Amino acid sequence: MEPVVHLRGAVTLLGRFPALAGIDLDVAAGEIVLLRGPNGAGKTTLLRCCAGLLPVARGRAVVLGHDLTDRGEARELRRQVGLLGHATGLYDELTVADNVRFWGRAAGATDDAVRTAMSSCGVDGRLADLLVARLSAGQRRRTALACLVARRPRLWLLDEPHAGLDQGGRDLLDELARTAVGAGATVLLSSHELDRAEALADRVVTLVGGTTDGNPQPSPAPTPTQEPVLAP
Amino acid sequence: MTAPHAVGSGPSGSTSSGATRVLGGLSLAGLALLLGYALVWSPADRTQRDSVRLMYVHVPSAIVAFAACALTTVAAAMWLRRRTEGWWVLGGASAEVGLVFTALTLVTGSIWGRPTWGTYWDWDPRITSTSLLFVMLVGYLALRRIDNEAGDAAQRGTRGAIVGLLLFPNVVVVHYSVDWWRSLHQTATITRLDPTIEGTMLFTLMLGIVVFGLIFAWLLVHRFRVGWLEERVEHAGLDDALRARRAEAGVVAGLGGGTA
Amino acid sequence: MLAVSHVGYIAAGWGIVLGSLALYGLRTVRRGRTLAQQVPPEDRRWT
Amino acid sequence: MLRDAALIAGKDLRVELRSQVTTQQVAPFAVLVLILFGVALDPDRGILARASSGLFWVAVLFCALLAIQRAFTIESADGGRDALRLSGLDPAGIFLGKAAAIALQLAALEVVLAVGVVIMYGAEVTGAPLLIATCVAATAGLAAAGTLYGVLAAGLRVRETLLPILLLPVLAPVLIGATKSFEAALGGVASDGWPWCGLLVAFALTYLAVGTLAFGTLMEEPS
Repeated sequence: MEPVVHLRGAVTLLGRFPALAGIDLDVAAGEIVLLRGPNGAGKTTLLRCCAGLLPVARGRAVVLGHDLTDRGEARELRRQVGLLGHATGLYDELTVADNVRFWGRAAGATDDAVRTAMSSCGVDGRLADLLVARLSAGQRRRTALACLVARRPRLWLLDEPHAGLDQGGRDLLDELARTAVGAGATVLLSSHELDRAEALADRVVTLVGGTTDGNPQPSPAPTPTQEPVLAP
Repeated sequence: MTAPHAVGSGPSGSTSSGATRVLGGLSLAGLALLLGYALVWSPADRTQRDSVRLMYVHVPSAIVAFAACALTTVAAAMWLRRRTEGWWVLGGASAEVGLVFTALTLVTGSIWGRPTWGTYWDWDPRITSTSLLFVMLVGYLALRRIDNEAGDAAQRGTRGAIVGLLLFPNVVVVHYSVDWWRSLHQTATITRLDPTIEGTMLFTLMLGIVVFGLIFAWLLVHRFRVGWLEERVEHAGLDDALRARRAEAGVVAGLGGGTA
Repeated sequence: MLAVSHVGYIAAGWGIVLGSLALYGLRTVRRGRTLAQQVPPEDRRWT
Repeated sequence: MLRDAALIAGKDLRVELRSQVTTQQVAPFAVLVLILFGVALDPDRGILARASSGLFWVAVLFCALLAIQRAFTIESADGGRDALRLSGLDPAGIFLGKAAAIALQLAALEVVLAVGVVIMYGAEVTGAPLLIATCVAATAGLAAAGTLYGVLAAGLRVRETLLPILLLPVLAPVLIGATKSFEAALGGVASDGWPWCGLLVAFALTYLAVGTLAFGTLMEEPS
């Protein structure tokens, strides 16, 4: 079984700047892996890269069986991942319910799945009819999380997911991530809340200067820790 | 007019080669011949008198400008198909040289129009569509400048290429719609040329087209090589940037595993 | 060439065209020389 | 593809319903342009009535630029472009949906402008079917070409200035065709206008096809 994320010497350019200057990384199905490193180490770029949003200029990069050096395959990959980044991708002029319904339906979710996602993230009820522009930062993050949950991605990419959330929100996020892994998903996250994130993660990978050189080198033929159960 | 002293190859390198020197020499010789025919040996027109001598510079410029535009579209299509750097560079080179010739077409047309029509500008289909072509080329080159910031050829997207691809079809559509528009409107059509031009005048015009074609080719080759060199300079930057980036991690420079 | 009409227009038209082409050609060649110095000779396939 | 187009168009129109930018800002701007033309061109000498077709379409063109900018501003706020790329929506569907939403807003603006031209410029309608057909074809062309060039410029720092220079020369045939067709429908002979209407239809179909094919690669551009 192929690993979910398989990178060897991956280089990604932002303009002319090599934000990733050689990444070796393997993530097996069902794992929760934490990316750690100073600001500017390339954590956000690596997550965006795994989402298929940035092309890989050099090296090998396969995510969920899709070759990231091939532009056409990246589009196929993107349907199957969920990315929670600094930007939420929400429309300010629409309500919470409108937003979750739009992004959920775009990924083929039923109205039931959308409702379930909203209630599991605590943005149902009175909050659902509020315009996103009126939300607090924490409510906004929860709405974005609900959009992600409604999509039911096979690979969760969480960029600083704990930032901007209150205690309850952070607990909720950890619980949702564990539930998703239980259903066969894989989670790759970066966080500044190291204690909390290390408790959540199975494994920690350190990024410095756009490389993973400080980490033990992954074995040439990695074996997955657990057989993946594909989400429906 | 290609300044022979500039066509030599110095020890430090330039964009000239044997082929461009031959091309430059032919252009200069042809230009001297053209000047003789256009300004001295060809007769004055009966109605336009000597102002017809402007035709031998205006019409060839226009033909070269439209050919450059067509070449840009071809280069864009090939870039979309093959994604090889050469086609990318060619699109920019022909658009930039084409822009120069389009500007010259407009200027000479305007200068010619004054003695012929009594006005510097007329809403003639050719002038209208040429001026729109000018704006389209400017827009295309502006977009390419933005695309160039995106890094080397592999990173570059299709934005510029799609505008380039639509360039020539747009010019054709604009030209015909303007043509149609004016033909329904104009009551007294002023013909620029006598319907048939013959003898020395026709020969001079043909010579003008050939000579301008040679000048265009000479400029295009040099401009292409400038673009090619620009790509090389940028490409050399990537390896340095990678080394600098990896040095942040405190590892020994070089791809393919450090020996720290 | 004794009784030529429109001399000003003809001179302006030809002068502008030849002058601009010469300037543009010169500028392109100069750019090429500056860039060629920054690139190893094997990248200049034409020499 | 059509399901995705409907989803996108529905979302864009819902955003418009809630924000009211077209009704409260673009439509007043359109009327303002008509008033400014009236002030600039002497209203007493009948220039306005004679030039009403051209002025109408120039006003529509300006409004179309605003509507296209607006349609892509919605998407560029807060990482919307990345979200769209991750959404799994068919790019051709996104193109058709956004073009449809722009077309509907433009159609509403054209109604306002048409009433304005008839009342303020004294234009006289002699060929209503031609008038409507021209509006439909020209609007489809404007929306299709506008969406294609809009996504080219979207997300760039210089988009406000780059979009007009890229788009307006391309739209010249629409301006010419629609103006000639309107001249025939407003006080002219209607049969003179139908060939122009055909040109508009051909333009719209061409750009719908190009956009449907090219939008996917254009969405991939880094912004």
